[in-house]
Amino acid sequence: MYKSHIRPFLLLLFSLSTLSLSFGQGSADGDPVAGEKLFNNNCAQCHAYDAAVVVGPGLKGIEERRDYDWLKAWIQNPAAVIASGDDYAVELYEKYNKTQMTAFQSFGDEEISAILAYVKQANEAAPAAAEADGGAAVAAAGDSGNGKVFNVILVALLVIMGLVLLALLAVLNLLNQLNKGDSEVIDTRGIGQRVNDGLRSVFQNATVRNAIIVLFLLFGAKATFDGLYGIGVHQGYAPTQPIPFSHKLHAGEMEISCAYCHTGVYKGKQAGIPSASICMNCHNTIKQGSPNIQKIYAAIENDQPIEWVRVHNLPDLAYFNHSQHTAVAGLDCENCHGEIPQMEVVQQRHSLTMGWCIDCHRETDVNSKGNAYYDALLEAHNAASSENMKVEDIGGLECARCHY
Amino acid sequence: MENTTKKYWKGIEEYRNDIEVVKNAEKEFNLEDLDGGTHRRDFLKMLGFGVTAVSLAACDAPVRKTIPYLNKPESVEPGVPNYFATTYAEGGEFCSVLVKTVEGRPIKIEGNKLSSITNGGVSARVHASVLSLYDNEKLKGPQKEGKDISWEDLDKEVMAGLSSASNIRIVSSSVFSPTTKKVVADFTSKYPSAVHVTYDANSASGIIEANEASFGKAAIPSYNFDKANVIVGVNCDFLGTWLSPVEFAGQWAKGRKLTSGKDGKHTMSRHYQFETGLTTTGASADYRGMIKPSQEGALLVALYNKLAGNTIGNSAFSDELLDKCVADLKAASGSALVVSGSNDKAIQTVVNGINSLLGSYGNTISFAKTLNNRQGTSAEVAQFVSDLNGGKVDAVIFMDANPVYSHPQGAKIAESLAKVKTSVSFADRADETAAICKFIAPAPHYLESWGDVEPKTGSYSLQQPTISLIYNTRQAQSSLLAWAGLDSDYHKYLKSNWKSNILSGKSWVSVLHDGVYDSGASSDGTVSFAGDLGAAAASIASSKDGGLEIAVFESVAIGTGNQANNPWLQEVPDPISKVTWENTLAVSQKTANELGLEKGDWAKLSAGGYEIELPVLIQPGQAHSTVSVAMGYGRTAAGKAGNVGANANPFTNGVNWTGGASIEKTKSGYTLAQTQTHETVMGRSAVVQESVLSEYVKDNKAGRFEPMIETSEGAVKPYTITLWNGHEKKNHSWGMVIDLNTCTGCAACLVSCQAENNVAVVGKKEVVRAREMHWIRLDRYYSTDADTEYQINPSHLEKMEHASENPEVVIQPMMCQHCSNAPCETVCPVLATTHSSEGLNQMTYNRCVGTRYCANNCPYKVRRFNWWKYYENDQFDYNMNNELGRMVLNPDVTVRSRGVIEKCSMCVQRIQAGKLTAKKEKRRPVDGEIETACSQSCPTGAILFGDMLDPNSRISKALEVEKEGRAFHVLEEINVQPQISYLTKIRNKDLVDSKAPGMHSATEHHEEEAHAEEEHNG
Amino acid sequence: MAHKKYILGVFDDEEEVMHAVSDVRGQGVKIHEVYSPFPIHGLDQALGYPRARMGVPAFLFGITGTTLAFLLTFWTLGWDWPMNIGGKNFIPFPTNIPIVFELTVLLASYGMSFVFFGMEGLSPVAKPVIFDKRITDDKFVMAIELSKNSASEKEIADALKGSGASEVNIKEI
Amino acid sequence: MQVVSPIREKLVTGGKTYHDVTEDISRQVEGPVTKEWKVVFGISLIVLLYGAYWVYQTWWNGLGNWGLNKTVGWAWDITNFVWWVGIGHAGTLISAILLLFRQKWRTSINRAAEAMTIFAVLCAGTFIFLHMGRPWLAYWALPLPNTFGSLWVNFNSPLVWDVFAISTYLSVSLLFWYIGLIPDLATIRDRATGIRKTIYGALSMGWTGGARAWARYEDVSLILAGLSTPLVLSVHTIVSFDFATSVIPGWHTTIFPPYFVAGAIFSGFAMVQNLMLITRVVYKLEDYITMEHISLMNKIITVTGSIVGVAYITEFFIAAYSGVQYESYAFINRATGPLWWSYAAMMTCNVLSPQIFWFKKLRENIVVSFVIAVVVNIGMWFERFVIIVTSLHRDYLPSSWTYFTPRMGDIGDYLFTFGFFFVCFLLFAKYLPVINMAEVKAVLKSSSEKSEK
Repeated sequence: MYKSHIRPFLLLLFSLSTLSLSFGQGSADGDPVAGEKLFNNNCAQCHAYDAAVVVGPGLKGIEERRDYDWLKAWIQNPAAVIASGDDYAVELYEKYNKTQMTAFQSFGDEEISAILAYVKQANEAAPAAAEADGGAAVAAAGDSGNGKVFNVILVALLVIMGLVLLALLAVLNLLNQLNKGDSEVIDTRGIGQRVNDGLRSVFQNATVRNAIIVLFLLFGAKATFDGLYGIGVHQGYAPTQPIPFSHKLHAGEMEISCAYCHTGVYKGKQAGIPSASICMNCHNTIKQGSPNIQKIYAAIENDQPIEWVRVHNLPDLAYFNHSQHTAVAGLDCENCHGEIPQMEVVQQRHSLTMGWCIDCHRETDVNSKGNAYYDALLEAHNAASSENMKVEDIGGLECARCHY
Repeated sequence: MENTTKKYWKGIEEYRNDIEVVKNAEKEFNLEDLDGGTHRRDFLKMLGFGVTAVSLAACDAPVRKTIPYLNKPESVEPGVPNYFATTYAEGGEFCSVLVKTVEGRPIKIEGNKLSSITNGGVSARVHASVLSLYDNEKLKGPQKEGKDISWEDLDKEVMAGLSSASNIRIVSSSVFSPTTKKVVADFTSKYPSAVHVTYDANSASGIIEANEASFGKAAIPSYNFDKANVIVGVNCDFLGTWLSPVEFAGQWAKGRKLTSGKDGKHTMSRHYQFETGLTTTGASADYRGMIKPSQEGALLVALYNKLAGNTIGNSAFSDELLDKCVADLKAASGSALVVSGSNDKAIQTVVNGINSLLGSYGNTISFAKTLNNRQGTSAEVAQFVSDLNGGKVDAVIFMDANPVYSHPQGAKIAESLAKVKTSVSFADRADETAAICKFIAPAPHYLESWGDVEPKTGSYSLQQPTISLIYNTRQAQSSLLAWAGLDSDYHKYLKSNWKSNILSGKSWVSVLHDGVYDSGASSDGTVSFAGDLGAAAASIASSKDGGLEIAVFESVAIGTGNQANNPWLQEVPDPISKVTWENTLAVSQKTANELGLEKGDWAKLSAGGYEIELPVLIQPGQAHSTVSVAMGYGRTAAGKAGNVGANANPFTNGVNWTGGASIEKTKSGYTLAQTQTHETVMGRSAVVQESVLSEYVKDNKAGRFEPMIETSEGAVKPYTITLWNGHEKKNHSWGMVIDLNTCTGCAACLVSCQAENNVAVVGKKEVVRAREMHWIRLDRYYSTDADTEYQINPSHLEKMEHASENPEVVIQPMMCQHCSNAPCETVCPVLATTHSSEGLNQMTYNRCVGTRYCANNCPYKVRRFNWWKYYENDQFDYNMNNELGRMVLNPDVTVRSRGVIEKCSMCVQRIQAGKLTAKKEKRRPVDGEIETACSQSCPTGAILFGDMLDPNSRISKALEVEKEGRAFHVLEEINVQPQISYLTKIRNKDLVDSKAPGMHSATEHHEEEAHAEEEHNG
Repeated sequence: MAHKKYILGVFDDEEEVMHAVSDVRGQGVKIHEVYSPFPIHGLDQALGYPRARMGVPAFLFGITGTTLAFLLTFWTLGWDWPMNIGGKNFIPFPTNIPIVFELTVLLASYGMSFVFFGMEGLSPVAKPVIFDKRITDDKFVMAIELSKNSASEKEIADALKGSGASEVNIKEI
Repeated sequence: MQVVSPIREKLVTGGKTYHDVTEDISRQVEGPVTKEWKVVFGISLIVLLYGAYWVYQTWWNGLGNWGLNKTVGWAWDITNFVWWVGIGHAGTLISAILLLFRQKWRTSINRAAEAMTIFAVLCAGTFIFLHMGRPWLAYWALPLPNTFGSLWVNFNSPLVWDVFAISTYLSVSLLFWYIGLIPDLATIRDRATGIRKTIYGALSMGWTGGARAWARYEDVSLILAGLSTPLVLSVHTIVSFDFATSVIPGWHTTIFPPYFVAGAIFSGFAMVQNLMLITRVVYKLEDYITMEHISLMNKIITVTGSIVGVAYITEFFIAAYSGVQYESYAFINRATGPLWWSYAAMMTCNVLSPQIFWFKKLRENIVVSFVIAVVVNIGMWFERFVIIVTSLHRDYLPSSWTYFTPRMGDIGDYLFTFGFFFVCFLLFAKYLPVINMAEVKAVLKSSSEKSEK
């Protein structure tokens, strides 16, 4: 129910762009698909694949600028290259506010060439990607519009109901008068008085009164019922954090990949809250003076981790694994967390109730493409049904998927 | 608790800050557990990623803090487990293991399949050792005379004491770590008066001394039970406790495996067991004879005489079974193996003689690689005790040894020890010995330590810490090095020793990764027997029948008692008696009648001036005029959980038995904490199906009970009749095949399951009320003398309830059968238990309202109800009642709240994790990749788990051949269609000897009668 | 509002009142209602009331209950969230029959009773017209509304007396 | 079929007039409470409070307070539940079936019997909640739309049937009882003054006793009786399904529905007999509850007791005849196993003891009637205990066989329901007319030529 109709669309766009990327020929012998992942997880927070400057220089045309060996040496240990007095390196260092790039010692030839291949290919495919982005934005806008339409309809319905009620009262009043047989008598009461009297007579009617009492009780029961079920649902929860970290700035404007800080999101059950050391990758040079950044420094010096407040709390009885939904299902973080890149303060956008999970499992297609795990299942499903294979169809509604 | 939380973690900065607060202890309702306050924050600051909750206002959302690592170690990803290879080595037991750690805390032990010795098998005690790590009754730091002291001061004072000492003793259990040996040598070179005494609580002194006399090799050889076609064990529980049980059980099982079908393996070894008390080995044997401990020698002499055809001495022992055994042994010359658990040198000499006569050396026994985990001899211990008592020792160091408790003369040792000027113990708690020592320099648990072992010549296994030090402890080796004036960094020492002496160029990191290393070294294994059999026989002949004899044995769960304070182990039901939480006086029914003892009595057992009072257990299979008592109990300083039962060590007398005992009833009306109170299977062939080898060879379906339902179209199989359409399994169909032939009842699966699934410990009182929580149980059924044919006759049914005097035993692991037509699911009002499309019977704890209808309607009675809240409840003061103990909880499994049902989930968390891994790698799961806790830890491979829809899985292949063979479903006739199949128990027994149901009718009636008479005479 | 005038004939015995009803009606007097401490068989016919057909609402509500029960059980387990429960079919039939039966009875009995309450204006807040307090004890009262009859007060009172009324009272309400 | 014949004794003796009836029965509602009432009420209240302590224990600390174990998951809880439900059958049965069969003698006893039904069903309901591990989640057994998905309930489960059956039965019994009360409440209203008038006025819902209302009232009563009759039979049938649909030998029996219903009538009549005899003495209602009533009740007790006895024997026959090992073992174990004493108690109390009512003297002896009624209820408790516990404690796998020993929690919770039942009954007897005045008045003449003025 929840905005699910845009998901397939996004998925389609996503897969289309990936497809177009994978058909482009990389110059280096690296694997651009692997490279994309590496790039997003490691480089994207400081570098753009195009010419734009983020923290460090844009990487468009990097292979023309420097040769492979230099790049390799630089990526693996930039400090050493600077220390060796390499002109280009020193210049770069000076140019970018003496911000030293993080060393990626674990990167070998395979990784580096993959990243380079991706950078190259991404620049070639940039127009297509831009189009895809635009499409997604439109879809998102349409979605929020839908919500408004729904609200408008609701209000309109209420107004109509009110009008009907008034009409009914008028009819009742008329009937009442007819009944009394004094219709010929000219009603000398003012219109306000008449409505007032009419209402009073209506409310004095035992049946109407009883009906109202019953209705009131029913609504009360419904409200209590909803209220009780609402216990523990904290939709819209947006606690104040010890450091007013802005996702809007970091994830939105800076376009830092979620996985850069939330390291576990593609790997494990928990996405993880970044350790102070991750903050320090950038903030040991950027905005050192900010009082809030100073808090990170203080934390490290005092050996006292920052106590963030959890925003999204699932009960412990529910097992939720991030990697299943990100790495396997290919869902975007926004699916469950809302438009984080636009949030100054992170807020729990969805109810996170079981019903919410179930709804999504009922309506979401299994990301089975290219995953050999699903091959046989898909075949069996397609043989029996013309609809897409939903999560529900592969047991996504079974209890022990989440509760054990 | 408040004051101590801080102390736990003092040492943490030295290592990585990578421990997570136990998140799952506060499952389900306990959101506002946190009491705020600064101590907790302090506690958390040193932890890694932690989740906890503070309730600020009742109506508001509880604020849950989430505390990330300050500096996340690269290898740790919250929620993703890491595995480290290490080695369990305590008190002469060892096992190469993998340790699963989550956010820096070890939560589960798994077998290391790379080990050439244990081959991935793990015993119950090894599984439970992870809980011993989180024992909050351990010492928090070094102590001097019961008071805290700093390490610096302790070092100073101990070194002063040592330097002034002229007679130092290091008393340790067998040290089979090459590096520790080097440390001891370094220590000795600094203090030349130091003598290293090896003291094993349950030593193999007899074997070592006999081997020295017989072959000139003071060592224990390697045994190869897999190569033996005929195995004879004499009071030797090699499947449960003897020397290297995990290894032996694996070997034994190889010889016991059968496969149906034309190309199947239709041969198996024949196993004779002569023993006093019924052990798991005896229960698994084909033929079992009952002997008094005093008869061990006589039996072996008689065996030798009959085998050799000449006489080495007189033996009064004669038994029909022995003759049969002799015949089989003769036929199996070269592939026979005779073992004895005796600690008597003379007896072991005769055993050596027999084995050498049978040509076992070089075949089933090998000296090429010796087994190093028992090195102590009684002579050197006796020397130490007399030195100590004589006041000759002025400094003594105890390393992994607790003689005050475990030595027969413990009381005397305690007295003398108090007089020793400098005494140090490395015990982790103020145990019986350490409490008397001046200093306690607590050593950390093996999971916090570096180390190595060489259990067999040339086979090494490494130990590495899997968690930073929990308390302010220091490894014994480091202490010894420090006192020897060397660098106390044992990690460095170990590494350099390995680099220079062991690795011979191999990479340290890769060995550390694997955990095991085989150098291939072996010595010349050829031996020739030169023992003095005559003298041995004479010595044996001199030992007379001891009237009522006490046999002291090591129990599978508690062993020698070094892990006595482990509630998991205390709650493991003994594989045979099913008693938990205490030791008992096991006597046979006949002896009980003679002595006037009954079920529910307590009695005082006394011999040689020592007496203990324990409950009486009427044990079928117990030799007459004997009492079996388990050692390892009766500890007085083990801790809250461990101080139960009575200490039987003084009865060991060096050879594990004492004669001339007397027993006296003291009180009655007691209920033993047994998890199974009924003895026999009541002739229910739908439950247990068994046959003998000869029949099996003729017909793979021998012993199978195949119920048929009469219909108008004739008799059909139960599963063909149904009202429902059923539900197809499309993706996976998880199931198990359990081989009754190789299950020894060792309870490794039980503890493994307990560790994996956060199963609560309920304590003795609740076990008495039959409320244990174990998800897997090992049903033990004795055969009965009554006709097993079912008759509607109350008096006959009453007879069927009684076990034979010396019964055949079947052990049947029983857990949730995951029925496809599950009776439990139908009756749950709230859909808390439903069926998955992968064949799992899913139990949703958080939906359960606790009507227990499902448990009632379960024909297998495998569902467990949470009668109480078992965590954070002072009534159940076990591991789940303290912060530290809860660290062992598996974060992937919910801790069940009060009032809900739980049961075997077929380790669904592992299935889900395995599937996820496969999905991430875009492939199907590979067979063997996903294992349940029980299947994974079985040393004999009796439990096989897998996907029955995967045609290449082991389980599919096994079922393919066994479908028309040994595979059966328990209670097939009620058509619940379980996912678990069992394979019939086949004994390598002559048909006439079998007591299995249905076997009687297969033989001629008169034969049976004749045999019954024989049994009685024997 | 104008008060209505009732003439009340009080009787001591149910048989007398039965006779009185036919007597009075035979004289063309319209009887407002006859009140009694317990049900008198045949009185309603004597008064010319149509047969009480409470079975109709009972049946209608009952059939509603049956339908609802079938819909509830089939929709929830058959369509909304099918679950494999012990290998049975998704649609819980015939295992839902007890539910169907119980809901049928529940709705039928409550529906009918509430219809009855409604028809008779019975409710905790009802303000009943009590002609004589002894009605619920041991008296049988025949009430005749004066305005609905052409006969005079006296005539009616005499008619009542004549048919055995022990007292005749007049009450304005 | 009973037909009122001239030679029969009068249904109401003592030559009562309509007014006497009103007086006799309203007296206890209007007068001050008697000393006896206070004493009995005090004792009941103490029992209730003591029981409440154990209820608190079981709810707060867990069901561990009971003697249950891994094998025997139900014992006293469900025994008590079925026992109370069984007792709860008599009221509606007497009112409904006897109304359908036009048994006029029911009029003196149906009110008290219906009240007893309601309280007994409430006591049974207490055990539905008590026996749950997490009673605060009991509402999960109702098919409510919820935030879990919506996750529904299992309509295949006999426990859900139970929920529907018991709640329907309670609701309909309450309705039946209340509709029966309305005319009598009006009687009291018309005699009362002040606040009592207001209260009874509201309770009587404005009943006036008009002929039209009486006609519909009669129709409603008859249809309700018609609906209640199958309902009564269905309730215990469904309760028996708890066992009959299971796979446990000793439970899995098709004979259960009729056998349970007969048992329920049996125990219900015994309980009515008990309460009636007490009320009769305490409220001096000997003229309304006559020896005729007692004798008739005793005859029914003997008949149903014998039906139950036949069922016991049939079970054994079926178990042996089926040839199923587990089934026959379950029954042999019942009679000769470790719990043989409960079986013996059941047989003696239920089958043998009512047979003494073949003797008219004993049948019409109040003390004997009372004692036997108590014995029958003890026996019927044991019947449920036997069915539940002996079947469970030794079922399929001998490895799990255990024994059941009750603990204080079992006893305390049972006492709670006793306290609750008697407190409720005493309150009822004090504040509401224990005998249906309107109906008694209607039958006064059935036996007397003409009531005296």
